[in-house]
Amino acid sequence: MKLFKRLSILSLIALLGITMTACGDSGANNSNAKFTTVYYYHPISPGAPKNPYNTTGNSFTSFDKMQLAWSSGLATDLNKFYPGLAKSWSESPDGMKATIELQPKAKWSNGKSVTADDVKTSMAIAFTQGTAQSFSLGSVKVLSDKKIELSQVTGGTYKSFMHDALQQTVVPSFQYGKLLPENIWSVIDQSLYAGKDKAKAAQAKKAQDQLTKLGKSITKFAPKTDISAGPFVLKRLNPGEAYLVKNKYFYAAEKVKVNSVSLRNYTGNQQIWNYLIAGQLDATPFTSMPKNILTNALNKKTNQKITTPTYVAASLAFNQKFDPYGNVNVRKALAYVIDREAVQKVAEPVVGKPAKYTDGITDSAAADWIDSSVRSKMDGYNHNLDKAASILEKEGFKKKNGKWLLPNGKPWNMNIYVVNGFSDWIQGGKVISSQLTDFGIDAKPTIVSSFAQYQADMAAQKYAVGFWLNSLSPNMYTAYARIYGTPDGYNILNGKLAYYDQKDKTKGNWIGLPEKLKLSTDETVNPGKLTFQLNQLKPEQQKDIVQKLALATNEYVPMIEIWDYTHVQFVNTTRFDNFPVKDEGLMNNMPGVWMAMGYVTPKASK
Amino acid sequence: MKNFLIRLVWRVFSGILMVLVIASLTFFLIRLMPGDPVSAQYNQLIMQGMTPVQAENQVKVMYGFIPDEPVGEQFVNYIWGLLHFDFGQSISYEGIGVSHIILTAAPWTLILVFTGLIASFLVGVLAGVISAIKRSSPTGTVLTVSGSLLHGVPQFVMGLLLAYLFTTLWPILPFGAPYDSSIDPGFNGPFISSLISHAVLPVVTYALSSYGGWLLTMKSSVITVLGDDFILASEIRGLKSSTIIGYIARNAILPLFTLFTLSIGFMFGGSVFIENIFDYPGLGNLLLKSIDTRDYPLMSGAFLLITIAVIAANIITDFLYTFVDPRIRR
Amino acid sequence: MSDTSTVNTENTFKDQEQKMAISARNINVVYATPTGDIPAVRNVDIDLPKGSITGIIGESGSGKSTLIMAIMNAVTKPGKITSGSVLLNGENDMLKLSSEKQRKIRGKEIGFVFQAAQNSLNPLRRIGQQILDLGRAHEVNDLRKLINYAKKLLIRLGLDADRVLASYQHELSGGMRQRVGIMFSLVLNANIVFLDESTTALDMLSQASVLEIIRELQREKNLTIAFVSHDIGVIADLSERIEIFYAGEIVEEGKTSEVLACPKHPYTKGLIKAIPKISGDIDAAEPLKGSSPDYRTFKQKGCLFYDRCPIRTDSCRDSRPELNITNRDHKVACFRVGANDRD
Amino acid sequence: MIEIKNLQKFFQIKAKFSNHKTVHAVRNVNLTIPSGGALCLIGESGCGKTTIGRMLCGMENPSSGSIIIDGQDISKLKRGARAKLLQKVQLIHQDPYQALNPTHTIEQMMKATLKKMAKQKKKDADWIRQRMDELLKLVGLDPETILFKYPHMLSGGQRQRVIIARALTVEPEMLIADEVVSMIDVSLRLGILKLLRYLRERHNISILFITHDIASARYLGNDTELYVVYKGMVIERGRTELVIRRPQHPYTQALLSAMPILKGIEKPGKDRFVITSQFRQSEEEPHGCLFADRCPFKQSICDEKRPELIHSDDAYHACFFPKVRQVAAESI
Amino acid sequence: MTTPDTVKSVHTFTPKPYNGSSFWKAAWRSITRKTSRIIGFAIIVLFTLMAIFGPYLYSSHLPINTNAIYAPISWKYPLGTDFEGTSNLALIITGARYVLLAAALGALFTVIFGTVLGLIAGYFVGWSDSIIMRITDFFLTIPSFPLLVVLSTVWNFGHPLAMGFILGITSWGGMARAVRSQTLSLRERGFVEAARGLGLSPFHILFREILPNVSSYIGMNLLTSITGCIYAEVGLFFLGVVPFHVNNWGVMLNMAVFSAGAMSSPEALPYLLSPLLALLLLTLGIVLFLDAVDEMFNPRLREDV
Repeated sequence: MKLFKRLSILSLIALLGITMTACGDSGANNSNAKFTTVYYYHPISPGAPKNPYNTTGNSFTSFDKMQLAWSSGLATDLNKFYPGLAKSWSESPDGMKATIELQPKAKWSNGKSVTADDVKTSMAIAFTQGTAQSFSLGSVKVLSDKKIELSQVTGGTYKSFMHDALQQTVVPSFQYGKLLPENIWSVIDQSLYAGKDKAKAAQAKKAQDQLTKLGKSITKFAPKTDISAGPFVLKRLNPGEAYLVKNKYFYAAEKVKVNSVSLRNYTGNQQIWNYLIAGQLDATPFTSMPKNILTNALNKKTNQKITTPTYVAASLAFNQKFDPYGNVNVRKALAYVIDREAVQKVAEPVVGKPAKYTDGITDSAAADWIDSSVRSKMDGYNHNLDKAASILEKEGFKKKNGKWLLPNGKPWNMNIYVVNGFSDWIQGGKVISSQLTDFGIDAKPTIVSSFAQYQADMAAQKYAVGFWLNSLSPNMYTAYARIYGTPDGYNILNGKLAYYDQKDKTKGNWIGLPEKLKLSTDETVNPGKLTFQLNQLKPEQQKDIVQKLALATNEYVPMIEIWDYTHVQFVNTTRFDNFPVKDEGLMNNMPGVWMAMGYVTPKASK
Repeated sequence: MKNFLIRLVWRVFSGILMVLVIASLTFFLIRLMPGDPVSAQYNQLIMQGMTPVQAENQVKVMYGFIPDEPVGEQFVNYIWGLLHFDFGQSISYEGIGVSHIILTAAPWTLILVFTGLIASFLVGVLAGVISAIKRSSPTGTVLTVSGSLLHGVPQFVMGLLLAYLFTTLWPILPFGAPYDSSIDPGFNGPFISSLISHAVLPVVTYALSSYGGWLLTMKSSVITVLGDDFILASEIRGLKSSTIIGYIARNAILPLFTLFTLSIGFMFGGSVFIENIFDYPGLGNLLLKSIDTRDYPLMSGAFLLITIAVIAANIITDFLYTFVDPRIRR
Repeated sequence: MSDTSTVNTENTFKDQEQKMAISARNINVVYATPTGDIPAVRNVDIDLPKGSITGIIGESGSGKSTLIMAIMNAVTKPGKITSGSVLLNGENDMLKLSSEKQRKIRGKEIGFVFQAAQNSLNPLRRIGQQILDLGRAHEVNDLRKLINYAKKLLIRLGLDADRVLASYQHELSGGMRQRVGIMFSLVLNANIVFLDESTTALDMLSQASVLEIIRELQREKNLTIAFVSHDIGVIADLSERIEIFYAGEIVEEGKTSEVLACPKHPYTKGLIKAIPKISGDIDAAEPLKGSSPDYRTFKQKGCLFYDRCPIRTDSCRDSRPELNITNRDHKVACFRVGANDRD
Repeated sequence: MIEIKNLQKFFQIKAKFSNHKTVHAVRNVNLTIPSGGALCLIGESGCGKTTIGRMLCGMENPSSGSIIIDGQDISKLKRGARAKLLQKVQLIHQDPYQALNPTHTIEQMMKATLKKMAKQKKKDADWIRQRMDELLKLVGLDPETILFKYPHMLSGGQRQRVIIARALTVEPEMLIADEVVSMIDVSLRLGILKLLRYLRERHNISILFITHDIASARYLGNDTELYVVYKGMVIERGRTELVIRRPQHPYTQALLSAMPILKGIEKPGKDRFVITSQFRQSEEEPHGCLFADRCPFKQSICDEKRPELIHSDDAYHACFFPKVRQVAAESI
Repeated sequence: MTTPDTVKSVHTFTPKPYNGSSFWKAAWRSITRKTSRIIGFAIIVLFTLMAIFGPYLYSSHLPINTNAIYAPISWKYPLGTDFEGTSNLALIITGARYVLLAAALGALFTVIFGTVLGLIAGYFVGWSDSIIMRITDFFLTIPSFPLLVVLSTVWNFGHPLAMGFILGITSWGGMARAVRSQTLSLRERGFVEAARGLGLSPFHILFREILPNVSSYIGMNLLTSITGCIYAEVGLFFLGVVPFHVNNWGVMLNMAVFSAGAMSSPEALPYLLSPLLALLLLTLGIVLFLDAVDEMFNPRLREDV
């Protein structure tokens, strides 16, 4: 009924629209300007609940969705955090416990205080969402109204315990507590049982099922109003944007100088470009873009470009099941053929840098991790067609009429799989194809309609050659797990490493490197095992392993790194200034964090 | 009257049957699709900065239920739900009912296409009449040529051109959201003007791309009627030209009536391109999005609604036509 | 017209015009085609004496319908009247009046009945509504009276008046439609009625009864009727005067009984001979040679009937005979009047 | 020889979700046409005469009764044999404009069937050409000028001749001529009638002539029998000349009266009368005489009982009060 | 002997005898009758040649030039270049084959399915008609483009044949219904009855008697279906819902809009406009040529002056 009412009003209005002339867009040069940016974590959908646990929920990180602290995301200082709802935090020497003190002035947007109880409830919910398990959370102890202690499970060895714990979302207990049963913590305890007792194990499974079920009901929970402990609170939203206004109860409200925020939805990069070029965005998050867009964006003098490193690289990956990619020398030869600079220039001219080394991590991260002694052992695979040709000839390939033939005399055709919408991949795939074709290997890009399908097909070993993102994170475990994790057959099951051979087609091993690799240092390594070990170590202990993995990657070339992404953001100084452009760690966070830290001031109206 | 009712009941019944058949087909068709929502969601979480372990855990929580049921059971549940107007739960919009999502999207498509349809119908029919009556004059030729060309230009080409012209080259119209969110929704000036200015481009695109069809159809219809004996007879009986034009108009528009009501049925599916290009939050966009994320329930729901509209329009057209055209009436 | 007749003073001519409901002179109609104009009606003079029934007979495509459309100045594209005058009751040249005046004459003073197979009624309006439309178009003040009169006429025509008025065209049979068409032509008390193949699509009994009604009404209201048909039987039965029309021209005219009893033109003769009759010698019937006139015939230079004529001479090919008086008002257009057609 | 026995036809008029209406289109018709003979059916449109013709050539199936061609009851034959037998009966359609495929030249049309015949007879292409030539000449057309033409280039008369020539390609024994001249210009009608007469007299092809025009019937078959059909029933039959001169049934008389009179050549019969009431397919089957509702001479019994076709005075009629009336026009 | 008189000597004209090539001659005449038709025909021929020979004009992979990315329009690059410096003209020309072949196949499937089913349903009234029409209604009811979008995710459209097939599958319904209704009315026409009476086979009647009479309708539909198919397929590629790996106009549009920023900056505009131009030109050609089709297939219009 309600729908019909709205529907009829709307259609009436729309009818009026034909006769009335369109008025220009209002609001762009409002004196009390709203801060406009793009929210890129999830689409904005009016039907979704105002619930941070819902993946599309209308709750916006750093604006009205708060966590204990904000990670700086810096490789050099993984443990640097900006305070969120936590004022201070400390870790026990063995890393098993974290003590967190909340901001004394922290309040919810209805004026109620944020307490340790809220954190405890949030942690309980984290169990239902599976996130608490992922950082080995064992128990939560409320020390005082504003102080709380978190402990790992008994026997836990997770090194990033506090790091992950600080990034947990905090929700009000008065809103979410009622969704949890009284005995929630005993259920959690039961679910954590990892011993050999069968009865208890069965009980643990039952408890975990109960938690999962709870988790579902929590993600579906739709609170009537948005209750925020962040600098903003949601006022209204439509399918195109979310509109938030300042939360006067925010603990650092005096630091927040922005009165309202508009978060725009986007379905494609070209929309962001449009906004950017039109000067509509006050802050533009990292977006892949062609050079012409960059030029146009910078034509608008008030757009300011900020570049920070990222830990993501694009690479060309091989499935070694397919001939001839199982031959490491062939992969090396291909690495010599591809002119990475030319590829980057076409595919990712603005936010990319050609990869210098194929070592499994980005070059900027590698600078911190890899010693020059190890580096000197690595091959740069610099563009060298003669070398490529000589390698191939040695491997029994023959060139005939300008085309390479496989050792068995068959022509060499290559499909390079890329994903629709990933325009840099498509363009990169095209350029690489051109280079390979010029060299004498018939290659063409094949574009797969969606990433979901791409991943499924990749795991099902349907593609011989395709694009892949590697590294992904300053965390070295995450970075190498992109290669020596599930894609190469290594899975962690109940805290133990399990390896599945490529013949086991359902387990997602599409790379298919041998389990043991002999390095040029004469050392034989198991990269999956090494990667798993990274997960058990603190960063300062990881260097040795990282170097071994880097060398292995360089020598066995499971994928050829093509370019590293750089993080290019824009801020617009027309309406606001005082952006944290110098603070790389802040720039890695959402603008809500900047504002909470006292950055971003509106300019005096003209 | 009794016959009429029996016929109505029969048509509605067979319409429902058809919906169920189509629903079953899409159910199985969609299950044939490669790729699955779990990996789609997993990827999205990774992109959001979760570690793979976190993402895996989260996905397990979210989709623990999917592979549980055998397809047959899923099918029975699905059809049973359908009969209760329950299209299931969306996967990409976690935990939200598909019906809810669809019903939030549908009004936008409705506004867009309905306005465009009416505008193009009115203008197209008028231009069709003029081009038929003045078919040997330059005006008529120009109108006809404009009609055939616009009729020929695909919707997405039209949309792209208009979008380029009015949002980039000459940026006088907004792009993106259906209205400016900083304005209070309601029946107030700024909101309405915001709503209108955001709708202008998509509506105009739709109207322009369907205008040609109306023009050409109306033109040929008017020419047919002009050739009918009764028009000559009316002239010879000395009827006023206004009366005769009325005769022509009513007789000529009658065949278009069916087309018009049928287009209303097809409207939900008719704006996929426009919604995509202008990022208008309607059903077409929803369908594309659901395909991207392999959100089966949402996809079949959107597709089904599009189909139901067509079937309903078919039935309604059938019955309305009996009222409009005395020749069918019994 | 021969020289001698024009001597008979202007006055008698004027008198004669006074007696004529319609007096059309020198009507020429051409059809524009991509290959040039085709003369569909050529130099036709025709008079309809007041209170008489004139039959116009011609084969399909001979231009007979075009002729009466031209008289009403209602020739449709691509046809075009190139010259001529049509005096109505001795005054008012139909071809020169303003279109508004013409409109008022059509329907009110001249009624028109279409071929039965044609749908001369708006399919989407009831008959009654269409009568009202007609009344409004001709500024009839008392519409109720008009409806009553229509009812009366319908009853005369043997129809269930109330039912018919409430009907749509598709609910009526062919014979009923034809009668409704007659009602429409008379409901505004027109004195002149044109009937274009009005009985052609009817079956025998209907045709006979419609003809009977027309005859009755004509007598009663002293109507002037022009009846166009390709069926010589119907014309012979109904009309007092007959015009034989061939390829856009009148080739013979005169009193029906006289023309039929002693036809002069070879076409008329052939036509009469070509009808099977229910009396007399069957084997006397003889088909007419050749085929009906088509657009090529219209472009011929000489006598239009040359192709089919059994008594043609070479001179017939080069020049065209004019309509000459042979006997009182019996006129024939033939060089070979009186020649034996069996040579 | 072709025989029809007790032929009946009911039509179901379909109406969705309401009672089907049944129309009794042909009632108990019996007739016999000997080889080389002729028979005329006359009546108004809708009287069922066309249906009889269509049943005879297999276009409709009779509801009951039998059609016997050359001694074989066609309803008892298998499909193939039946089709073969039915080829002996060819229908000449009323509308020559519709009966020719507008996209084919005359040659294509003639060849389509002649090829089939040639195959049956194991003849070659020359035979086809010869036969085509022969048949077109037979119907009075000049093969050279006509073969390459499309139907729209021909006049109505020429078309009807082509249709007849085409029917003759399958070597029929009988032609059913259903209103063959009604769509043709008056001046050309007689040519077609003459052709049919010629085919009957010289080529021994029997003819069932269906018309509403008594004069045409008389021209084609004054020496044969005339059947007058009303609402699917034969209400009078007899030798054509006799029926015209001495009609006994009021309906026959009405038909004869309705013939237009050629002023100056003919004079009306002295008993001539005009029926003004409309032909109407009655909603319910009448008990009495089918013509009772329009008959000017009807009496009370006519509404109660239906008269049978009985023999009297060298003719048959179905009327309780037969009376000879002089209604046909007479030559002056 | 009373042989009826022949009509010999009546007509002063004798028609030209037509031989086997008459259809093409007449068709040519109807095309050349108007300038607009010639233009339309020329455009269609141009695109057809492009589809047939286009790929042979260039090496199997088009040269790239990283120094001329989004180059402006010049003699060397008459339509500018794309993101890797490949000539847009070359992309259009080499891309024409897939687009046009798939569209032609799609239209062919539409017409074949539609015509055969329509003819059968219209001619053999009864159960076959009911079944075919139920299926047709079903296909007509499902909105075809959304269906295509959904189908495209299940099916692999790598080959134009597959694309054509799927386009045909979704669009034959309207054709079948129209052909059926024409067949229904034609089967009542005398000549079909006559052919049956003459003992000609149903096959002959359907394909020799009835089919030529609907041929002009089919011809027009073939052309309009081609445009429809082009739009649908290019649209699918534009939306990016189908996998692909060849030069293709729709891919160009997709890349231009979603990755080259053609809508946001003028540099890449030629990349966007060149496929649009190709589409518009082809549309224009077909619209202009359509006018001639009726005349080509209808002997009445064809032969008359």
